[in-house]
This record gives sequence, structure tokens and C-alpha cells, in this order.
Amino acid sequence: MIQLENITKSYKKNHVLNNINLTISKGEVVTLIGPSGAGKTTLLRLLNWLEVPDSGKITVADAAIDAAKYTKHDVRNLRGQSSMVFQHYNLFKNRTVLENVADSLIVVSKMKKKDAFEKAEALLKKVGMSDKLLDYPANLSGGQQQRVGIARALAVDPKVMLFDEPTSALDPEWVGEILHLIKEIAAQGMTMILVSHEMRFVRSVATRIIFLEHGELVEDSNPKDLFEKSKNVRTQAFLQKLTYEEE
Amino acid sequence: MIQLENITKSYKKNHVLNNINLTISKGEVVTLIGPSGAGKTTLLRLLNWLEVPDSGKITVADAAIDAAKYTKHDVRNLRGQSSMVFQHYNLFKNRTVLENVADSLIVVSKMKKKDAFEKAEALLKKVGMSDKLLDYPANLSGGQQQRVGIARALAVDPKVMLFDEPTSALDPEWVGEILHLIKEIAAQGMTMILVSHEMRFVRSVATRIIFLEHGELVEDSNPKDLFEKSKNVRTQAFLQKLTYEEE
Amino acid sequence: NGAASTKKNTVKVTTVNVGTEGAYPPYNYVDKNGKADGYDIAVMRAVDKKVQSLKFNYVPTAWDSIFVALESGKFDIIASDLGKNPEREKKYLFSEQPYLYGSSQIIYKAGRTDIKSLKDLYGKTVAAGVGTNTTTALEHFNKENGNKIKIKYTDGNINNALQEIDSKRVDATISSIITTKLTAKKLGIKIDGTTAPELGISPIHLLFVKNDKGSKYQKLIDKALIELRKDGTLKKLSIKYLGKDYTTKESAE
Amino acid sequence: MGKIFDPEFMIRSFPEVLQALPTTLFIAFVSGVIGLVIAFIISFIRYANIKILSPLAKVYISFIRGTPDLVQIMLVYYGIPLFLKAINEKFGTSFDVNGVPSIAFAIIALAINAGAYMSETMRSSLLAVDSGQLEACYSVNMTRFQALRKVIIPQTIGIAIPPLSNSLISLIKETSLVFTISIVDIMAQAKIVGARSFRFFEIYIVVSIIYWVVCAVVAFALSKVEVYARRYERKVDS
Amino acid sequence: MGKIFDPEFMIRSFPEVLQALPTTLFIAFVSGVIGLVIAFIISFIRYANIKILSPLAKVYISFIRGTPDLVQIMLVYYGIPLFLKAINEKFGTSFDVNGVPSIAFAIIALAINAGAYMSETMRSSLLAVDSGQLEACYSVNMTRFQALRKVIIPQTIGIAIPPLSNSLISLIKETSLVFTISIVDIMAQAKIVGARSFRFFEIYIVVSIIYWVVCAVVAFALSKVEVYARRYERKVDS
Ligand SMILES: Nc1ncnc2c1ncn2[C@@H]1O[C@H](COP(=O)(O)OP(=O)(O)OP(=O)(O)O)[C@@H](O)[C@H]1O
Ligand SMILES: Nc1ncnc2c1ncn2[C@@H]1O[C@H](COP(=O)(O)OP(=O)(O)OP(=O)(O)O)[C@@H](O)[C@H]1O
Ligand SMILES: [Mg+2]
Ligand SMILES: [Mg+2]
Repeated sequence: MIQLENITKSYKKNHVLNNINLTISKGEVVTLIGPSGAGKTTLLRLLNWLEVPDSGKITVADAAIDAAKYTKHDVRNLRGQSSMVFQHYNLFKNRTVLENVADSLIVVSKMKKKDAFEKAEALLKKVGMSDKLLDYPANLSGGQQQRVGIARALAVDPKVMLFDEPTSALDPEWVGEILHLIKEIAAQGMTMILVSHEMRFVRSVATRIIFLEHGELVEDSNPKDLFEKSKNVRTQAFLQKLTYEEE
Repeated sequence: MIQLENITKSYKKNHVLNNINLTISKGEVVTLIGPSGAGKTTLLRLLNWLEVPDSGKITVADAAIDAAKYTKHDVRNLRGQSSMVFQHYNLFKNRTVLENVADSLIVVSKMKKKDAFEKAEALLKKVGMSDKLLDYPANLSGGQQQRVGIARALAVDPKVMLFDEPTSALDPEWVGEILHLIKEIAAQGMTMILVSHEMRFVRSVATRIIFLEHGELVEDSNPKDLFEKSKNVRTQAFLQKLTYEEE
Repeated sequence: NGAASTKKNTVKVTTVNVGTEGAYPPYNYVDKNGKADGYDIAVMRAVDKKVQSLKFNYVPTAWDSIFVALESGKFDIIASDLGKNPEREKKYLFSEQPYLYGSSQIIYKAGRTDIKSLKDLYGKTVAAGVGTNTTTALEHFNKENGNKIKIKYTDGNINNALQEIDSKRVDATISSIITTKLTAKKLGIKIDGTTAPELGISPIHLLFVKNDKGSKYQKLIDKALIELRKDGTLKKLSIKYLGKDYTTKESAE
Repeated sequence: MGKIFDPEFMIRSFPEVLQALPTTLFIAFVSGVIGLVIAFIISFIRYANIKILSPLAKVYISFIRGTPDLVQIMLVYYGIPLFLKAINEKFGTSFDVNGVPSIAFAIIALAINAGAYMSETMRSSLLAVDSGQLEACYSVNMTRFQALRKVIIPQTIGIAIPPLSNSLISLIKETSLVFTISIVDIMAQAKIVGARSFRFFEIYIVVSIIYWVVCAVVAFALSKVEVYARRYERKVDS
Repeated sequence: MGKIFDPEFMIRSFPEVLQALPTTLFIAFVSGVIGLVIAFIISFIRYANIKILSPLAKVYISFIRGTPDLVQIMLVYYGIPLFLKAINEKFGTSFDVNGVPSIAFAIIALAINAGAYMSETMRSSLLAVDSGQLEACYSVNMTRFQALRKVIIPQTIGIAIPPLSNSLISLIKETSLVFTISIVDIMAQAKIVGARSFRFFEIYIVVSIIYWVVCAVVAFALSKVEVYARRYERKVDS
């Protein structure tokens, strides 16, 4: 479903991703963990070609693209496979909550307006934004914006979903709700990559956990094995903090 | 140190804060919890007069201001008492990491450039940003931006610090480090208000926890009492989620 | 060029565009009904009547571009109080017949007595409109006499020159006495004028594009002008529009 | 003797000067609209950095902004026939543009001119939109064109309107250059009326008042659009 | 018969037309700088919505943008003396401005004019900066002035430069209006040379080339500033 081959990305002298090789099968829910600045966001953005890798090949569902040689059409095709929840939400500032979710349905999927708005409303209800349908993003709280961002990404019915810290701005109740929602989607066989340090995600949604550090895949296993059998010192240290409750 | 008297704030028909009365003494570390959209950010922003309340009086350290009648000078005086870490960081886009932290020292505190940069460097070292001093915010990861935001707020040596979800974008290791830093500052007697649902903050830094819902102070007690003795149904439901680990 | 032909009683009538500034009364202007009028135009209308094969269409055009328009064929004749000079003759064709004699005067603020000829302007500042014949004459005079007169170029419009004289920013201007006096009267500016002996009286001509078509028109129109002079039409028009007969060198002085 | 200033004459000449207003408005409006279309295309070419076209757009902008409007109008109106004349003489052809009304030349020249200026304004407004907005569009698989239409351009309007309104208002007044090619707009009409009556001051005041009213209406309409385009923005108190 | 086009004459007249370039540059530069200062003050008044001053600023902008530049120059140059004359007649005073060189009037008129246009551009760029930036400045206790200087204005430069460069380049060419008050700039010089030789076409080309070079230099310098001002921005790939 998703394949990264020899992916390298650097900003000037800063090597953010070093020769990453990774294969993810259909239906897997991968949680990407790792310290701040490890390259998690960069990795997700590469899958949507929002960053162009210095070299390497990326395959997402039916689209493959090679950094050495690609056309506009390839890029568009790649982007068509997935949708993304951004770390900073990036809601369309000039569109209402409802339009933020419905726009891609109308414009890209050519749905009828009425149907699109219905679908958008249903999704926004799931993320508890029914009473803000006609508000503009600037008038929403952080958590509300994040929930709209999730609804927008869900709306396009992608083959792959990319979530960049989808619950960072949420209170525990909403973390629970979103967790629930993601589980529901996962149950339908959706392939997902989540960047998150929320224990509930790591433990209960993920079928696979990848630990990224300094642009390298340090660890790649299932949650159970990771917590019980990981031998890597760095991983253990990181995991300890992750489960650490009180000082 | 901080006093809110009959503070009311609404956006059109949306009553975000209803007649809030709150007194916080010097040295208290208050953690503000509550569901998304409860009005937490709005409350913090009021203390910096970034939102103007519809009515009520606010006192922060040496400055008092009344929504019914105030001058520019009052506003400036109020803002001089506190500094803030924004939920969306709001780093100065055109300034490097170092300048983001040093600017207020040079411009507001009239420090010598050399001294200001030294102080800024020291603070940035504490938040692990020493190797990004000359980068612009747009080139930082989410967690890196958040850490710069914290350093910037610390730099001004305010009487009161306001943190809006200061660890939302951080990985568990850095959450630990920032927790440590905040404890350190608390130990020096700084008055702080933190919006956070991070258990480690709620449990180990806070001397007092306030639960805000629908613009009302539902609960206000110390951590121990809250977890052990709270009688409010809503608080209990919320707390349960907060400490919930696995589904 | 500029020809829309219609048949009228076996005579082929060619419409010819005639350029004029349209903002230089009493020589040429546009009346309240939007029609071109003035002495230049009246003469052309009289010519029109005499010349069966031509029909004139008057086009008011900014002074800045009036010659460019002629060169590019937008019109074939200019009737806009133009005098001859060697530079102009190199590029354009003139009617052999003058239809007017212009007398230029040195104009200065009323009450001055120190200016009687161009020589008295040495060391003084004189306003001169760009592209006018008097300016060319003044430039020639100045060049031959060691550039002793300070020329301050203005934008053609006599108004500006008069304002400058009135506010003493310049000492004098050289211009057609008729227009200048009219303008000054209207503005309430008090001026006096002296005929400059060095400039004399200059004949005013129609101007044609320098090609076959132009010389064809030139011949036709010259013939008409001679007739108009003979039958007294020119004199009549001059008195009507300019208040006096300026159509012969003698009468113009 | 005349008065220094004659208010009564001023009032009397209003209707006459106003006769030419339709000409001015027509030329300004049509060339404004065409100019906006040109500006839009050019700014997009520069924004998207389309190869071959982008450097050409740069030359166009540089030439048009670099040379006087007067010369451009003359170039279009007198230059084209002269050029054809030279061609005709050389090749024995007989191209002719005299059938084309001069107002068409005026509109072409002014539209090409305004387009160059406005394209720079539009380009800078496009760049002012946060890059995250475009990324979000791509993430839900919009094409660049769809992104521009739904998200990016609406966000540029609020930023672009004040400088665009500069250009459009300038255009209304630049229309007066058409007298160069014998079209009588209100400025030319004013000159004609002024010359006839020898009262330039009063007539310039008349024409200024007319321009002012027209420009104020345009500016007002545009400022309403600006406010509407900024409706979703958050204000900072004091 | 003469040639339709005489390139040799063109080359010969360059030096003569160029004589007036210093005048053009001096007027454009000085009035540009003063105009920028005016624009800066006015845009700040409008941005901060300062009471009393803000509506006055609106009237100023409306008047200046609404009336022809030519009229403004004449108003300053002829209007002031006329006004003084009327005053003098009425009150028996004897004010006089004949000592003031006309170039000063030209600069004042053009600066006031350019200031109005540029202030609108600047205002819109100020509004384009994300409100969070100003909030952050306030949170570290900067004054509005400090915030503008350190954070807000630097972020507006990238947005403001293309439309400002429109205004500045227009100003260079508008300088030609000063011939109305008998100052000989390069356009006037071109007309003088052209009138003498009746080679208007060639001379207009000469003057256009000179303008083009000057404007291209200015535009180039400003585009460098623009690139520098945008150095901290992130680009979106394809
Ligand atoms: N446009 C850019 N230019 C230069 N450096 C960049 C740019 N974008 C990211 N970086 C750098 O790349 C590194 C990885 O960034 P990335 O955003 O992928 O981190 P992350 O793992 O998502 O961190 P976080 O958890 O803090 O969001 C960081 O050191 C960052 O400073
Ligand atoms: N400028 C505004 N205009 C209109 N409504 C607003 C505005 N700012 C905030 N609101 C509304 O006020 C309510 C409280 O917002 P606030 O940002 O204070 O919530 P919060 O408690 O910080 O939530 P979160 O945890 O999601 O950040 C929300 O319902 C929000 O939609
Ligand atoms: Mg990240
Ligand atoms: Mg919040």
C-alpha cells in the first residue's frame, strides 16, 4: 500500500531523513513516534509531496513517484491517494467550518452541493462541531479547529490517511472520541499513519509502531513487542518517558 | 496577585465566560482544565487584554483595569505584568530563533545587545534549541516552535506567566524537560496559570486546579482533593478520562 | 488613407480628415454644439464649398501629437494657425497661399516700459510655448545673438504664460496679440504688448502631409484660397472672427 | 474686465463637460475589465513561475511600467499604421487599420498598461497568502486552479483591493490621454470649453469635481468589497 | 521627402534629452522619499484608526486620488499665488511666494500625490500581517510602535513592494507633469527637441528608452529588496 525506497531529505546541511526504507500494507495503522525534530512531520509531508525528497521512490496505493524524474501528473496522482490532518490544522481561513469540509467534495469529487453538505454535516457531528457550522476558523478554539481538520481529511474518502498529531489540542474527553472515530475507520480497513505520543493511540489503535530518531527508523514493531521486548536503549528510554506518569 | 471580578465575555450570542470571579495569590501554580471550547484560551487572553471583556475588573500584580473604563496606559500597564505562551506559538516570523527571544530584552527591557543575546542563548539552551539559533520559525518543527515560544515568554521575567497548552506539540521526553523547567521557575515563587491536560502537569506542578466548562468555574481545588474528593459529576467524568489510560 | 468615398452626382467625393488643436480661439475651437469653429475652420469650410471633390472632417487633437498624427496618416491636413519655417518645410508641405498674417508681439505686464524689441529681453526670462512658430523664431534669434535671452518653455497654453507674467515669474512672452489680449482680458490680467521688429509678420499656412495625396490637396486648396481672397471671403471671415482684416501683410501690421 | 474667479461660469459649464463623461466611463470601464483579466493571467504566470511565459511576462511588465503611457498610446495608435505603411512600401501589400475606430486603440493601449501594473499587485497578494493554505488544498487533492479559485484568490482580495483601487482610479484619470489620439474625454472636453471661454481655472475645478465623484464612487464600492473580503479575519483589540 | 524614421537623429538627440535627466531624477527622488514618509504616517493613522485624524486622512486620500494630478500641480503652483492675491486684495496684506522656486512646488505637489496612493498600499499590507504577530508583541510588552518597527513592518515589506514599486515608477513618469509649471524634465526636453526638428517619433522613442532604463533600475533594486524581505518564508513545492 505504502512504500518508501531510499528516501533522503535534507535542508541544506540538516539531514532530516537518511535513506528511509519502509513498507506498509493495506489496513495497517502505523503510529510514528519520536522526539521533537526527528523528522516525523517531514515524513508525512513527503507522502503528499508537500516536501520533495532529495532522492528515492514513494509508492502510495495506486500511485508511484520517483524523486529523480516525475511529472505534474504523478504528483497529482500521488496526492489523490491520501488525505492529511496537519499539525497546524491549516483550515481554509476564508471558508466556514461546513465549507472547509464540503469544498473538496464539491470541487474534487464533483458531488452535488446538497449531498456534499449533508455528508459534511454528518462528519462534523461526529467531531462535535455541529453548532459551529457557519463559523470561520479564526473564531474557533484550538481544539475545535483540530476537529474540523480531522473531519475535512475524513471527507475525501482517501485510500490512506495521514494524521499529524491529531489530538494535540484536544482535552481528554475529545481525545477519547477521536480515538473512537479512528478505531471505527481502522475497522473498515483504512490504512493510516499517525504521528502521536498519546498513549491511548500508541497502545490501543496502532497495529505497528515506528520510532524515528535523527531521521532514522530506530525501531519498527507491534505495540506489544515494543513495550515488552525492545532491546534498543534509545527506544527504551523514550518509551519510559511515554508511559511515565508522575515524577 | 491575580483577581478577576465579574468577568463576562461573549461573541455575539456565544457566552464564552459567564461572570467569572477568581483570585490567585502570589506563587500559586494554577492549572486550567476543561473541554475544548470551554473558554480556557479566552480566559488567558483576557489577562493580557488581547480580548476585551464585556464587563468586569481584572487585576494582575500591580495593574488593575476595568472593562467599563480604561485608558491605553492601563492596557499597557496590565500587559507589562505578564507574559504568555500561545497555543499557536505566534513566533515572530521575520525574526530568527535567537531574535525571537532577545528582541523584547533589547526593545522593552533596554538591555545591551550582547547581554540580551547571552540571556536568550542560555534560555534557548534550556529548551534544547541551541543548534537552531539562526533559523527562522517557518523552518522549525512544531515542537521546536513551541519550545522557542516558551523561551520567549520566560525571557521577559514577568510577574505572572500564562501558558496555553505549552507541551501540546512536544514528545514525552521534552514534556518532561519542560515540566522540569516550569517546576524550577515555580520554585522561585513565580505565579503561573497553565492550560494543560498533561497529567504530569496536573498532578505534579499544580498547586491548584480549576475546571472550566461552558464558561463557568465548575471546580476549584488542589490536585489531591480534586482527584480524591470531588463531588461534581461533570468533574468526575472529565477526570476519569484524564487519567484513563487504555480503552 | 482617411478616405471613405461616396458617389454624388458623378463627382467622386473624398472625405479628408483635417487636424486642428481645437483649443486655440479665435483661430480654432469647438463650439457649444461640439462642432469645430474659428477662423481656421471657417476658411476651411469656405474652401470645402469651392472644392467639389473634397469633403472635410475636422478632428480636434492634442497639440502634443498633432504632427505625429499627420505623419502616421490619421489626417492629411492641419489647419491650426501654423506658420512656415525651414524645419517644418523639410518635413511637411505648406499651402503656397497664406490665408492669414500673424503678428506676434512681445507681451509683458502692464506698466512696463523697458521692453521695446527683442534686444531689450537680453538677460530677461521669456516664456515660450513648445512647438509654436514664435518659439522657433525666438530660438533662432537667440542662437544668432549669443543666447542672451533666457527661454522658459511652457506647455503651449497661453494661459500658463500669462499667469507667469502676472506673478512676475517671467518678464515676457512672445505670442499672437489677438489670442493673448482676449485671454488676458478674460482673466483680468493687465498686459501690454509691443510688436517686435525682429520677428516681423509671418504668413499662416495650411499644412499637408508630404506625399502625392498631400500635393494633390495642396493644389486644389491653393486654387480655392486664391479665389476666396479675390472674392473677399477671407477678409470677411478675418473681420468676423478676429475683429480686423489680417489677411494681407499690409493690413496685418 | 474679467474676474479672477467666476463661480457662475463654473456651474454653467458643468453640463457641457459632463457630455464627455460617457466616453471616459466607457473607456475606463472596458479597459479596466480587460486590464484585470490581463493582470490575472500575468500574475498567475509569474506566481506559478511557468517556464518561457514567466520571463516574457517580466519583459512585458518592465516595458509597460518603464515607458510613458503617452508613448504607449501613440505607439499603438500611430505606430501600428506607420509600421504597416513601412511594410506595405516594402512588400507591396496593403494592410490598413483605418477602419478600426480609435476608441478601440485607446482601450487596447490602456488595458495593456493597466494590466502590467495590476499584475504586480496581484502577484504580491498571492504570495502573501500563507503557504499552509495551498498545502491544505493539495492534501484534499484540489488542483492548483481549484485551490486558487476557492481558497487562495478569495484570501488575496482583501489585500489586493487597496492597491488595485489605486490602479483603477489612476486608470479613470489616465483616460485623459486619449485626447492624444483625438478622442474627446472629459478632460479634453474641459480643455476645449476652457479654451473657448479662456477660463481654465474654473473648468479644471469642474472637471476635478466630476473625477472626484466618479473616483469616490469607485473607491467606495471597492472598500465595501474589501470589508466583505476580510470578513473572516480576527481583529486585535487596541 | 524625409525618411519615415531616422535612427541617426535618434542617437544624436540622446545627449540633449539626457540633459534634463537630473531634473527628473531629483524631483522623482525627493518627492518619492517625502511621499513615502507621508504614506507611512497616513497608513499608520488609518491602521491604528486614530480618532479625528483617521477621517481627515480618508478625505485626503479621496481628494488626491480623485482629482487629476495635473490639476493638483496647478492648484499648488497657480492656486497659492492666486489665493494670496485674493487675500492681499481683501486684507491689504502683501504675501508673496515668488521667491520660492517652482521646483519646490513641483516636489510638494508630487509628494502629496504619491503619498496618498502609497498610503493605501501600506495600509493593506499592514492588515495582511497575521494578527497573532501583533498579539505576540503585546504579550512581551512591546508598544505598538515597537511592534511595528521590529515585527509588523518588516513582514509587510515583501507584500508592499510590488505595488509600491508601481507607485514609485509611476511617479518617475508623472514627473513629466511638471512641465505644466514650466520645469523642463526629460519629457519636456524631448518635446522641445522634437518640436525643433519635427521628429516626434524618434524623440519619443529616445525618451522612452531613458525612462525604461531608469525604471528598470528602480524596479530591479526594489525586487531585490522584496526577495530579501521574503527570505524567512517557506515555499510550497509545485
Ligand atoms: N523548511 C525547512 N527548512 C529547514 N529546516 C526544516 C524545514 N522544515 C523542517 N526543518 C527541520 O527538519 C527537522 C525535522 O522537522 P519535522 O517537522 O519533520 O520534525 P517532527 O519530527 O515533526 O518534530 P515535532 O514533533 O516537533 O513536530 C527539524 O530539525 C526542522 O528544524
Ligand atoms: N474571535 C472569536 N469569535 C467568535 N467566537 C470565538 C472567538 N474566539 C473564540 N470563540 C469561541 O469561544 C469559545 C471558547 O474558545 P476558547 O479558545 O477560549 O476555548 P478553549 O477552552 O481554549 O478550547 P481549546 O481547548 O479547544 O483550545 C469557543 O466556542 C470558540 O468558538
Ligand atoms: Mg511535527
Ligand atoms: Mg484554547
